Amino acid sequence: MDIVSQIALNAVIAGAIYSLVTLGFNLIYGTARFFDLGYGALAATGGYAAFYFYTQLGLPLLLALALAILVASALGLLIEKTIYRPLRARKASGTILLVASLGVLTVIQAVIAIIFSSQFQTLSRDVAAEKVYTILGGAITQTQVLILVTALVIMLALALLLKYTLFGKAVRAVSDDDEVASIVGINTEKVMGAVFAIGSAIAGVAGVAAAFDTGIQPTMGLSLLLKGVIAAIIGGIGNVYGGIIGAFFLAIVENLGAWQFSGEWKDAVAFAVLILFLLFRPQGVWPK
Amino acid sequence: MSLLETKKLVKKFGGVRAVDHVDVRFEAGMLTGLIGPNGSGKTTLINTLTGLLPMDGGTVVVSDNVALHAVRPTSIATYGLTRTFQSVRLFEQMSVLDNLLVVLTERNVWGALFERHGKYHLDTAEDILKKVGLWEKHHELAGTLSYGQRKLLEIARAVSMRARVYFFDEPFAGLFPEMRKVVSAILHELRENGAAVVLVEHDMDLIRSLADYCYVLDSGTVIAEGAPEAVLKQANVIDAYLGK
Amino acid sequence: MTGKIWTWIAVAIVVIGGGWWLLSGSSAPKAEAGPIKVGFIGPLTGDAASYGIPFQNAVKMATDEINASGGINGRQLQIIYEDGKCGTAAASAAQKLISIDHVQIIIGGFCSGESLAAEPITTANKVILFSPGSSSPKLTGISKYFDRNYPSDSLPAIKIAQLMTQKGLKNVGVITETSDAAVALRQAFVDEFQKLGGNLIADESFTTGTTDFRSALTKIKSANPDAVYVIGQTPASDELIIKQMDDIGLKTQLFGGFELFGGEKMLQDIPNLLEGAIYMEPSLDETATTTKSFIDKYTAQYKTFGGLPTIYAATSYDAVYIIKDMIEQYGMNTDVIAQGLRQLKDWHGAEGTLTIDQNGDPQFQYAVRVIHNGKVENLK
Amino acid sequence: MEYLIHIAILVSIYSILGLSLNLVVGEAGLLSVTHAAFYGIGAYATALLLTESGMNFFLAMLIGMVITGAIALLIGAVLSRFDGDFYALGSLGFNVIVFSILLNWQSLTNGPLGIPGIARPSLFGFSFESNTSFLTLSLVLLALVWGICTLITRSSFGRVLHAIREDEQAIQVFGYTTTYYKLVIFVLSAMLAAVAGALFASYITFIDPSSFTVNESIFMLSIIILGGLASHRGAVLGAAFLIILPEALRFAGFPTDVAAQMRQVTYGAILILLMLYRPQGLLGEYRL
Repeated sequence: MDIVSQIALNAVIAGAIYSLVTLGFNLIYGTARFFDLGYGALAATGGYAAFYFYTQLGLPLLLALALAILVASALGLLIEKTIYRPLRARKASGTILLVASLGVLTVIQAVIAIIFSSQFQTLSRDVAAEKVYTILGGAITQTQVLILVTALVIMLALALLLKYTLFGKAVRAVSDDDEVASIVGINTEKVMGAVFAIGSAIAGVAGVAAAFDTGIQPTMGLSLLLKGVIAAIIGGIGNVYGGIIGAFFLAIVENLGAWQFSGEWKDAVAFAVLILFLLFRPQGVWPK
Repeated sequence: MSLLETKKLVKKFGGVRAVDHVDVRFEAGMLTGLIGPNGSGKTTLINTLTGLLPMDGGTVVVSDNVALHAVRPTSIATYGLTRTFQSVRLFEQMSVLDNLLVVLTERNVWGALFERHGKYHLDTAEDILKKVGLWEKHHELAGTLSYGQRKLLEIARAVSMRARVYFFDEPFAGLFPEMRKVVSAILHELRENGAAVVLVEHDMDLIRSLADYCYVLDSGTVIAEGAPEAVLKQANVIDAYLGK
Repeated sequence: MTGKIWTWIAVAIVVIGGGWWLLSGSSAPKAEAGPIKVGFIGPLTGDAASYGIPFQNAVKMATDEINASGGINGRQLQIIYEDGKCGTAAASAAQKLISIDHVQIIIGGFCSGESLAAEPITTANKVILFSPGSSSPKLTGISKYFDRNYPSDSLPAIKIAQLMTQKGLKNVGVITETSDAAVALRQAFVDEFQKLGGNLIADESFTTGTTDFRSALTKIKSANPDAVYVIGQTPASDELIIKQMDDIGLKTQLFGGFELFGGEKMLQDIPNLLEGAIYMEPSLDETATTTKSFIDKYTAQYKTFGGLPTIYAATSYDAVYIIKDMIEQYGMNTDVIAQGLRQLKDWHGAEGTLTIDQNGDPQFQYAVRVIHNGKVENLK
Repeated sequence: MEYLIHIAILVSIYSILGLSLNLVVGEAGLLSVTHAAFYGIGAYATALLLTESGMNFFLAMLIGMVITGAIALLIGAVLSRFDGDFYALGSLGFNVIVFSILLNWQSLTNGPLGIPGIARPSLFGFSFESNTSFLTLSLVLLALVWGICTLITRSSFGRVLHAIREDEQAIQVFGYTTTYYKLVIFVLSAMLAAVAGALFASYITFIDPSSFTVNESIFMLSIIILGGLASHRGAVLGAAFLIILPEALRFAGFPTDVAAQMRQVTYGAILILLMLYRPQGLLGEYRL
């Protein structure tokens, strides 16, 4: 019995991190309408910033995390202003923005590797002394519970923000059709900037979560991003809530796959699921 | 002999019936006008007949024998149907000449791979382009043409298909008077060659001068049909246009 | 029109760039005067960089020491570092080092893939390729000019299999990284262990860069093995595996490949989880003078070995000194050096005593290590 | 001098890859991120045939092309039902799946150990051992591939591909079953990539899965984007530029320990600058 519950717990933990990645990605894709590969590097930035503040400078945990998320958000905003905005002003196609974001990913990953070396780093200072809870025979550590809670809190916060605030309505208007939105008087550039800032902040949180759960290396951005994109499509691309279902669905399939076959086919299983969804249900489980 | 006929054709968008049990016939050698206020379903009808939108009911009969319940865009050419687009869909980053040559080529893949352009295709393309006055620009990219020229190129593309049924979706929009005469002449010529020409148009004078028969559509249903003079005088047609 | 300008600018850059570097490179003075140039090929970018960079540090440290003490026959030693990307890019690196820098000796191919890609080029040009880290059995006796001071994989795995059967551990689980060295080690272990009647009840593997092993470990736990043999390419992934084993409550006798537990970072991080873990490593006698001084100097300069178990750093450090001895004894003629390397007997260095056999493979004695309350001891 | 020949051989191999990928991306407008998979299948098929049965190189290459073409037919059939971003993502998924198979199907491909000892080509007794002879062989094959590509793009088939690139539905209305066209060009481009794979395997005499990853596909994409889409000269110039640049940067005097990462920064920056100032690449005329 406890094996099944352990698999389920593993899936829930992985699902929480994927959902954080998907949440931010969907927010940005929904409004900016292109696959932002640079988003993966922002998650890595968040993870490394937390590593720098917490492990190297030894700042208290909460301060370090807050600063890390701020750094990721600021970087995301800077990239949007200097690279994506001029491209959008020139009505560049989604593919051009995709290739530009690939350049951003490569540069950030290399800069991180230069500053922090390509070593695999772990974040937690006191690794071994961690409380472990057992639920129905499956084990889950304290940090993992924390990650789960943060993921749920952010999902709720974002949902409320989008639904009930004026800013949320503006975001949804821009994501529907930015030309119409600008005619109606919404300053689309400001909204776009805010969306990138929030999306990058969530990416930072995802990076920090991955850093605490397992560890960080410069090339962590791309694999985290690809899983987030698969989850977004399964859930329904552009739909912030659907992405969460997609994330947990992907995590369950991956962990079951690892259970049936063996671990090295994990990525192949994830992409096979993606292709099946693209074939039979491209609009995803919960279309926008 | 009707080249194309619809029986109780239906097209729904959610609950809205954009095309509501429509019966129309397009006779060979006749120019049929399709008129009606904006949003009456004219373009939806054409899009459904040419396979861009899937049918939700009724049948389409091609030249009195082939009854279809679904039309795929790739198959309409085999039934001798072709069309232009209200929103002008040209191949922007291809030359004007290529925009025509591309529809004159072999349809099957292997034929197209080994087909070099013989004089025959080039000559046909040349005299059609000369007819619409675009021959001097034949090396320029379609994207660089003016709106009127793009309309003419689209008409030229349709004409070069040598089809039996032509759908022209507001071909005269944006053309200066000189060019309107050219297009009217082309439509006449097509009709004389025995093709069924379907013209979607708002300009009543054009309908009166060109159409042999016409249908008036309003919110998805045919509210009147017949010779243009008689139809345009009917009360319900005028109400439909001027709004009740 | 601007398209044309852009083309000529691009072509100009390519031509001028090519010309400039061709001149600067090939006109280098003949080998006699000036510094002795030795090449270096290792994984400096990508996933494998986490153990490529420490390998570079060890070589740099040895070089600085040699140059500080007057170099080789009075000439300074200059190492030219090239990125092999742990794969076929090593061919370009080797070709560049040979044609442009005119090196006679190359330290490297750290990953087996790099050595396999560079060997055809170095052998064709009679250049010595000395690898301190490639463990693939396919490299044994591959060429007169290829030698290595890092053991081929089969040896430690076979000894671990024998040890397990002696201790009566019949049902064993294995978790392996899909990288060249780890896969070869696993294959050697499985063949030997099953020959000795052992029962492989769980056989999991993971791709490089995986960080979530929980489900694979849950599968191993469900088979409740007597022992688990953890074969990761770097201590970093092994540390994660052992932590997540603890997370899901998988308590079993631990066996390790590649001297993984020797990495001192792991001993600091999770000492209690490693209690009783057994692993095999070339008899790197930490107390031996040369080894001790090397470890102290290295940790002083680079703080940690990072992802590298000490044996990799030791073999890289020794490789430079072996090259120095060879040049001092035999001069720069690579044919003579190639024979010299094959006669290397009981050479003392940071890795302990080294003998290279006729196939260019090192003879290593293995010490079985066990970890008790955070200390590494020899298993009797 | 040997080094220049070595670079020239790599440039001709990557030019073949650029030319063949351009057929799908530049001519038909389909953003395929799976070209490295066919490059890999071609390389492995040829390598296995050469090492196991010792047959003639050219026969092994032809068989490799047929095998790659067959697999491309299956993958193409699935992909030709997607469009836009989903096509790119689906193709990326197939690349990950093929890479996982090359890495994990150890009984066939030796997995990460790769296949060493691949013979150099020989024809009627003349063996292409020396690099100069191998260079001539590569240039002959490059000229052959260039010819085939020109034949395709100049024919009516090529013109229909351009129409698919511009407005697929419009050309369908004129009676073209575009899925066949997309499938045929996808298979042809994969078979030409197999030629490059065979050349690479026989030249380096050792292959392992690490040279056929998604990053490699992205590198090939940047070759034709830099060189200019729908332009054969652009594909070759792009290949020359992006192969020579990292080699030239070996001499750029970056401090040794960051030299490798600095190359990645330069490469990423080039992508960004290209998209900002010259999206149609150096010689291209089709803007993405």
